[in-house]
Amino acid sequence: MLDDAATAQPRASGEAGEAVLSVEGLTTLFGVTDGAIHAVNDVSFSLRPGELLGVVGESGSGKSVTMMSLLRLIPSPPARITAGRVMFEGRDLLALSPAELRAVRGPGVGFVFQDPMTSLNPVFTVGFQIIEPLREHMGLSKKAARARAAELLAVVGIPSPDKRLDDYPHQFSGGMRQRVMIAIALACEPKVLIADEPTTALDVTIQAQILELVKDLRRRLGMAVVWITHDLGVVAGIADRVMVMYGGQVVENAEVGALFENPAHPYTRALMETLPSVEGARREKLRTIEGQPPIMTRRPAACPFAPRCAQAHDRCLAANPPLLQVAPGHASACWLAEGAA
Amino acid sequence: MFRYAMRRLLVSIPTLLAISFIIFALLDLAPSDPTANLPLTIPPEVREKIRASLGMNEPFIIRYLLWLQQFLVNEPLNMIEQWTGWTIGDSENRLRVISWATRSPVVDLIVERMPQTLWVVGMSYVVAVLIAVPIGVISAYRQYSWFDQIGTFVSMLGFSIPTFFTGLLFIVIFSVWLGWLPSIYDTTLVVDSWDSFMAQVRQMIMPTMVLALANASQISRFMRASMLDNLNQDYVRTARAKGMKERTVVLLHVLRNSLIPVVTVIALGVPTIFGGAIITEQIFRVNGIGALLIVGIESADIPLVQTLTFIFAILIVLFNLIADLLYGILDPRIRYD
Amino acid sequence: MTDATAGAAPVAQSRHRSLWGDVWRQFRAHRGAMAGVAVFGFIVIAVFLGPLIHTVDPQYLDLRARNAPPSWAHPFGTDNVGRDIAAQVMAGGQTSLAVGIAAMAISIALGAFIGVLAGYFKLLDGALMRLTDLFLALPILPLLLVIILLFRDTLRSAFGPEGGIFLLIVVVIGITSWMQTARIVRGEVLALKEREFVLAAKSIGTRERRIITRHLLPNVLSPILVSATIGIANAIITESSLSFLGLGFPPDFPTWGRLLYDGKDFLTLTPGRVIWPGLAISLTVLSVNFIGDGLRDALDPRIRGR
Amino acid sequence: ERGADGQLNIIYWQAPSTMNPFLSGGTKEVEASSMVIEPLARFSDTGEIVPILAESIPTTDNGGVSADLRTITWKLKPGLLWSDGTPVTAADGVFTYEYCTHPEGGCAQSSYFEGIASMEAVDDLTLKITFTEPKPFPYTALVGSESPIIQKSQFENCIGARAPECTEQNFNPIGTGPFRVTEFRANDVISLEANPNYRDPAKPAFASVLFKGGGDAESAARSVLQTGEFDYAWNLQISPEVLTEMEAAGRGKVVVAFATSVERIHVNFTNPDPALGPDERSVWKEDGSNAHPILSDIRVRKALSMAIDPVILTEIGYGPTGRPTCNVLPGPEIYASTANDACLVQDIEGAKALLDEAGWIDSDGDGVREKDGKELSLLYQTSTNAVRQQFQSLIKQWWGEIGVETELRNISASVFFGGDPASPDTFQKFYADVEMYTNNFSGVDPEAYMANWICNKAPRPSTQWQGENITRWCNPEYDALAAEFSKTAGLEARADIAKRMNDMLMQDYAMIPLVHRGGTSAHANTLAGVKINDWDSELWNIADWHRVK
Amino acid sequence: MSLAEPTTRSAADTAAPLVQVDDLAVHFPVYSGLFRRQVGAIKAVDGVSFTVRRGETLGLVGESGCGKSTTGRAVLRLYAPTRGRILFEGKDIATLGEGALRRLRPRMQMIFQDPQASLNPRMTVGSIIAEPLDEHLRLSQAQRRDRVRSLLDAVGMNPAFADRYPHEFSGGQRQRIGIARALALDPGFIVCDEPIAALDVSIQAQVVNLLEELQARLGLTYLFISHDLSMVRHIATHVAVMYLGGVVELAPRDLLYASPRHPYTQALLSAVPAPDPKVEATRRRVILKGDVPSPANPPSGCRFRTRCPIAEARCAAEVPAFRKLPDGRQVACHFAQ
Ligand SMILES: Nc1ncnc2c1ncn2[C@@H]1O[C@H](COP(=O)(O)OP(=O)(O)OP(=O)(O)O)[C@@H](O)[C@H]1O
Ligand SMILES: Nc1ncnc2c1ncn2[C@@H]1O[C@H](COP(=O)(O)OP(=O)(O)OP(=O)(O)O)[C@@H](O)[C@H]1O
Ligand SMILES: [Mg+2]
Ligand SMILES: [Mg+2]
Ligand code: NI
Repeated sequence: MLDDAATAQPRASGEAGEAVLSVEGLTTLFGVTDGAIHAVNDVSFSLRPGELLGVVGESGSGKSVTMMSLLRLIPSPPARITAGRVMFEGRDLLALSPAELRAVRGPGVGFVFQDPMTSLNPVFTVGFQIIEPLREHMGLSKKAARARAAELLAVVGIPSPDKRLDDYPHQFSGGMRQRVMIAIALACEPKVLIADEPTTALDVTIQAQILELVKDLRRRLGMAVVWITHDLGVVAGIADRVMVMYGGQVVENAEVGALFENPAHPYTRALMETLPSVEGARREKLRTIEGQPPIMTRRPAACPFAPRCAQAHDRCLAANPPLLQVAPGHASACWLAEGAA
Repeated sequence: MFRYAMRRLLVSIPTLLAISFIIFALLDLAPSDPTANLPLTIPPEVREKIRASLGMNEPFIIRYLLWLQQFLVNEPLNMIEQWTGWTIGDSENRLRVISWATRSPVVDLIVERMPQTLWVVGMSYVVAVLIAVPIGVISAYRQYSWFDQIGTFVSMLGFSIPTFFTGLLFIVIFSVWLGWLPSIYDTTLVVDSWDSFMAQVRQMIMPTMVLALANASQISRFMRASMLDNLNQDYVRTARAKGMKERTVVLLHVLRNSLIPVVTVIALGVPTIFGGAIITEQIFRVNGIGALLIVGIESADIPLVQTLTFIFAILIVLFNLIADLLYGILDPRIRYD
Repeated sequence: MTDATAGAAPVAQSRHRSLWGDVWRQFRAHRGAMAGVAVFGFIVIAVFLGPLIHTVDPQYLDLRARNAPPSWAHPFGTDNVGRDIAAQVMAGGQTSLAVGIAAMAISIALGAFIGVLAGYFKLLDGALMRLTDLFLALPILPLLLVIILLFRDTLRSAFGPEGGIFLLIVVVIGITSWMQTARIVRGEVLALKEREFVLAAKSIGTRERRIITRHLLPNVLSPILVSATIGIANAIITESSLSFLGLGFPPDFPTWGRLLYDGKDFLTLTPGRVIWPGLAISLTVLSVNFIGDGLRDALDPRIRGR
Repeated sequence: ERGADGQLNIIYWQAPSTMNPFLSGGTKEVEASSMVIEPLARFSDTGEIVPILAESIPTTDNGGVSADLRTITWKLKPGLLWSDGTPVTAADGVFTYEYCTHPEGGCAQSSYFEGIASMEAVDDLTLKITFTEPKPFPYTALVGSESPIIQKSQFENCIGARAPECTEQNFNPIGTGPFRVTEFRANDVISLEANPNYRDPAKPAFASVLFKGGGDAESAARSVLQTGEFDYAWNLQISPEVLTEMEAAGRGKVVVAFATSVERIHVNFTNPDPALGPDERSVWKEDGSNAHPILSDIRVRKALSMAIDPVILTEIGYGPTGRPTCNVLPGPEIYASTANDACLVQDIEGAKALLDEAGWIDSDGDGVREKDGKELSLLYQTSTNAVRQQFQSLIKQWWGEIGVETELRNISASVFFGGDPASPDTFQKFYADVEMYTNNFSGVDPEAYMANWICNKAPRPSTQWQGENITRWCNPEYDALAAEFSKTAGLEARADIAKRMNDMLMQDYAMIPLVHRGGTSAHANTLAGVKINDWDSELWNIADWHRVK
Repeated sequence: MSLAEPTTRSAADTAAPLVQVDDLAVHFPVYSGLFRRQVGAIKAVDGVSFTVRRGETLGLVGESGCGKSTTGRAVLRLYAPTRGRILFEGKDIATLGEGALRRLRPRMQMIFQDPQASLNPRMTVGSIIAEPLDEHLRLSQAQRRDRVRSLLDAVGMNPAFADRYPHEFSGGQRQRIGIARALALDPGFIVCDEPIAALDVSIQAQVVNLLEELQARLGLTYLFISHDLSMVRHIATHVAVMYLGGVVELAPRDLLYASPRHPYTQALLSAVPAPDPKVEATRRRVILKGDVPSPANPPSGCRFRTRCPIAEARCAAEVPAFRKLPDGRQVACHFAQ
């Protein structure tokens, strides 16, 4: 049933042929006692080589679950991937055997997780944790792996890397741990790096350091990157293309410039208006989005944003809009966009 | 770490002294009489003489201090002499803690009992750990699978049936009905050949299993809970995202973290197994330390009971310390200094 | 931040849901725990209401029916002096359950009290924790044996033969098993003390006593309840071990442990004498443990939140 | 042939704590040491005195005992060797006397040496004991397993206060018995081997003995009767039906020997009312002012006795290992009276009538009789022990049938028999109306035992509550008989007095005897030569034990 | 003062300092060694001074761990200050006794960072809001209920929610409950410790608007702690920037955002990403090197010198004074003018 939904949709990002990673109709449910939570609902997007895709959306909109579903990293008794394809190097990741999938994790796709404080194993040294995938996937000798690990730490900007290899995660500050996480993700030189809110837990000054680091790495290694964040400011600074998620769905997908200049979805617009800024004129009163985020216990029949949307009309409550093209390379899941194209 | 260990050691000294006093005082107050078990044919005057010869008429505090000196100074000196062959001071007239019932040094009795206690109780604990850890790991990894459900049920059962009941059941089944295993432990058996080794194994099976069942039940529960805690941690996801094999993820990353609390639980359990073994030793006549304690209590052999109880207390304090240190060693996050 | 979405269901129309309602709902979903409640409930009812139906005096010696097999008159048979085993198991259950619950209550009360004091008042912490260590370092079983030998007869003369020993066993098990609870509670209180709602209470000038009773105690309830279930099971087992060592209740006063001990020699002759009390102990401990498991899950907000 | 039958496995569920019977008077220690050290003479399974190290039993007839009954002269068998090869001499006997009578030694058996003025070694083989006054029954010192002879050269330095410190000697005494210790583990196990210097070169048949201790009677019985791991198990005080069932397995048999142990109920003749205070409560007064308000009436005592059925009690508590009895002195054979056997038959109606007659009537219909507004209610205490509590329940039920209310109390044995004058719960203090326990005497002569019930032996504060007349029964006629007994020689005459004393006690219902208890042991069918003996050590003839196929 | 009553603010009122903090320091002792002696201190707050005038909002910004919360709590005497004065309405509360402090509590309140953690999960919303009333006022049941209802109404919540539990609400609603509790006793001064940090962007605006509205209506004074510089810019009238336990710059809002003087403030402001790709593409960031030093042993001299792009030798030697510049702002840097 999802297949035809996917084909019925105009491709948001047309150039699927050259994409390193393309996702079609991905749907993930969490089966809990009463009714499943539709955490990810028919999500499609693709990623070109070297591109940085920013993913924004409020908490619980399904950003992390989407990305973890790609590599089947979500805890599997509660979660179920019920539909979709994830094409990477011509293969559907959702159909791979565990062993084949393992070969993709690391060398194919690297992952940086949301919370650097808990994502490192506290009882192993940082060096061990970087060396592990190197030995597993690259077949390096102990010595070579260690040398490479030190190199990686240097790359992510940790001073005296050789010494710090033997330290434990708790001996690092939050920012340094996040950099270690990045080093681990980069260890096998992945084609795609997925970073799940890598800076949310960090301070702005440290965040700035990391943003610079990623920009620099991307320049040097040419990876494609998916960067999840809440923060529109961060996206504005580093992304080539932005995907906005709401209620487990993609509501807007556009080039970064186009998005900020001409946000097509009411949610995106509202989001931008709620933000105060450090520069420019100070507003007397902040705009708010009234109401609550949706509870996703049902497969939405209506537009999930309709209850909070100022421009909602009958149709929004009657049917869930698909991604509609607003402009080339710019799609929005809003009935209002229909006329725009 | 070292300083922490030292500090803990220093703190335990007053604790132990307080304990020694409590133990001594409590036992001293106990209205048990070493002559109560003698036949009624022995007349009261003779009993009174026996009591006097046991030093029961000294004031309490003198006896306490004397016992403390004997236990803390004389016995260790004596032990050093025995090991090294040196003579320190007047070793002939050094008073040792003497058992009332056997009239022999208490420490010698305890040393004599050590091997079987260590063999049976120690082995049972090792067996318990060896059973419990894999069961806990699998139960947690396959939470709510049939393996987990059965494991949970069996371990609860092991926990809920008193050892004296399982012990008895084992004897009736394996010794009386099937005649496979001896019901009485032979402490004089010397292992010097394959046959005697097999005999030793055979006589150890039942007491070891009874104790192991009880201990394994608890440890496996801890193990399972700890594994469950850790399986959902973010770093597990990280390890998987690195493309590590599932075996590596579970047996290296998760297990290592899960073992930290369990290892300390295991260490803390070591002294209590002596307590738990009292009944098992009694049933199978292993006649280890636990059985010695029971004999001491039954025959009102106060010095023996005092010394043994105090040794248990020392063991508990010691293993508490070991557990804490292990925690620090295993978990790099814990820094004491 | 999942919190923000997790509880985001203030459905105005839905009936008022209380905290305990949620706990109960979660608890009901735990199959083991519900089975535990059913079994435990059955045991309690059987033990306390059973004697109304099966009215044989447990102490009556029916000399014509010694070692009798199960029959209508004696559903579980009789023992070697002709006492009715069913009646004895029921009478013994009353004592065993009472011992379990009373000892647990003492140990929990002591543990919670000391734990809260130590956790909340920094000044008392050191001393109370040393005290806890001291109690932990006392070898329990040997001391139990000694204490019972020591005070049994004094208390017996003060409170009568059954009352005295009951009091003694309950108190002794209680005061030698509170340490674990105290440690857990202290740990929880130390953590809770830093929680913002306690700080919030302080910032509005709530008195310490009220902070403890209103904010701390209700929140350490779940570890306390879980220790409580373990405590009941432990007390029942400890009592039976004491009986085994010949130091529990007097032989003419049935408890499950005592019956098991007295019956063990008759394992092959009249198996009912061991099977029934043994089964009763195991089922009680088992069911109480399962209830504890269920409670732990039900009271864990991480699980209940959904 | 010595050592031909290999190993003998013995299990005692109470493990010996020492091999020196002088330092611990416990039965288990005495029995264990009886394999190693021996007395001059001991009592056979029939209660006869038989020479062991002595050549013969000295009597007045053969001149061994002087006519004035003041000296006894023992002759040792010639050529006796200790297990270390040195000769046994009379000096060893004298040393043993000195060892046990040393005031600081705490010797548990010193009562055997009471009344001895001196002991001398006339020559190497002749030992002469002089008493302070005439002793009609002079076979106490160095007779029986409780006072064997120890080797002087071994224990020379262990006399007095040093006695307990000689661990090596106490655990491994050199003896003359059929075995010697190779390893002694206190409270656990003793390994012994055949004594190479044992006087009979063909004995013992076993090369070694493993003497295991610990556990409980039931599992000891099982290890002989059911699993066959052991050859001999001692003191099997377990429920008769269980024992019978085990015996049915066919691997071994239960053997019983009766001596003088009688389980009885003592009746308190003094008033135990707590209101009386420590100087009055349960204290016997010569003027009879402190008599028991209920039990001083013989009709009540008799009714209590009549309501009891000793046959059922025996059946339930002891089975074949006990006999219902109506005497405190049930043996040896010649001392046993038959005059009181009526007590064997329960007579509830008769008891009721007797109480009616005594004026105890249930006037308020609560099932308990009253007189002068006082309920017929008794406090019945005993030590904690499963069989005793069963007896208590049964007797309470019977007494309930005749309208006597009974409150039961049991006290842990170590307190009850502990003799601590500060404790209110000792059997000597007798702060109860009736109490139950077993007593007996060792050896075969009842003189000292029967003297227990003379008036001035009643325990009281002035004697630190010591004294054997627990019931506080007092009868001048009885005292006179006791005095006569101590002067009478000749078995027949002594037996006559003993019986009269026994009957006097019984017919006044000073005590209610219940069961004559036997020593109960079990041995494997492959073990032959066992002659169970309750007068002396059960292992008294272990040298004769041997294996049959 | 009732909630509904609008307050008029006179100019004199606005100028009067409500809270004045002088050289405030809060040190958390660190114990170590064999005897657990105090070997040092975490200097969480070390020499902070500022003034908050009636009716204004002082924003307190800085990196995580720089001591913002500690300052906020110390100002309310929830932590005992190690040194310094805290004048509240002219009275020094740093040394006030418990009783007197309790009487002052109704006038100074706090709103917490985590709306989940700051509400007792086992109390109903009504009893949470009523708790300060119970503590300080004697109200009848009916009065109490009315008061709770009017408070809920004031924070924009349905009064019917009073007997629900916190977990039944969304984050924004929970924060409103926290605000209602803080308002219960009509305080004049509220410390808001990151009241929006735990909320989603779409909810943050609701809460900030509510706070502003209440301030306008009730004449409240805020100490608004946040690390979100753009939100502080929106709500505060004055802003203090903290670094490692000290205030490095304090200035009226517009002045600070327009022309930061302290190198740290400059770096901080430049690091805030703007939601506009054009601005982002052209802006120059000041990227700081390294990490924040530990407050247990802060660097000598200027605290910021280890990361400062313009640090010189002098910075290590001399502690820069917290000077007032001609334009009215205060800066702790040798080079600011
Ligand atoms: N283990 C789980 N069990 C049940 N539901 C889950 C689980 N993990 C996530 N969810 C649900 O899936 C939905 C999407 O969650 P997700 O973590 O992808 O959000 P997010 O956009 O990453 O939010 P955040 O910004 O907070 O990280 C949420 O409604 C969440 O409640
Ligand atoms: N109770 C305490 N004991 C010891 N150290 C503490 C304590 N509370 C805070 N600290 C330390 O004091 C320093 C300042 O902490 P504080 O919570 O005030 O920072 P903050 O600026 O509020 O940070 P955040 O933005 O993360 O809330 C930190 O280094 C912290 O580790
Ligand atoms: Mg996420
Ligand atoms: Mg803070
Ligand atoms: Ni988030």
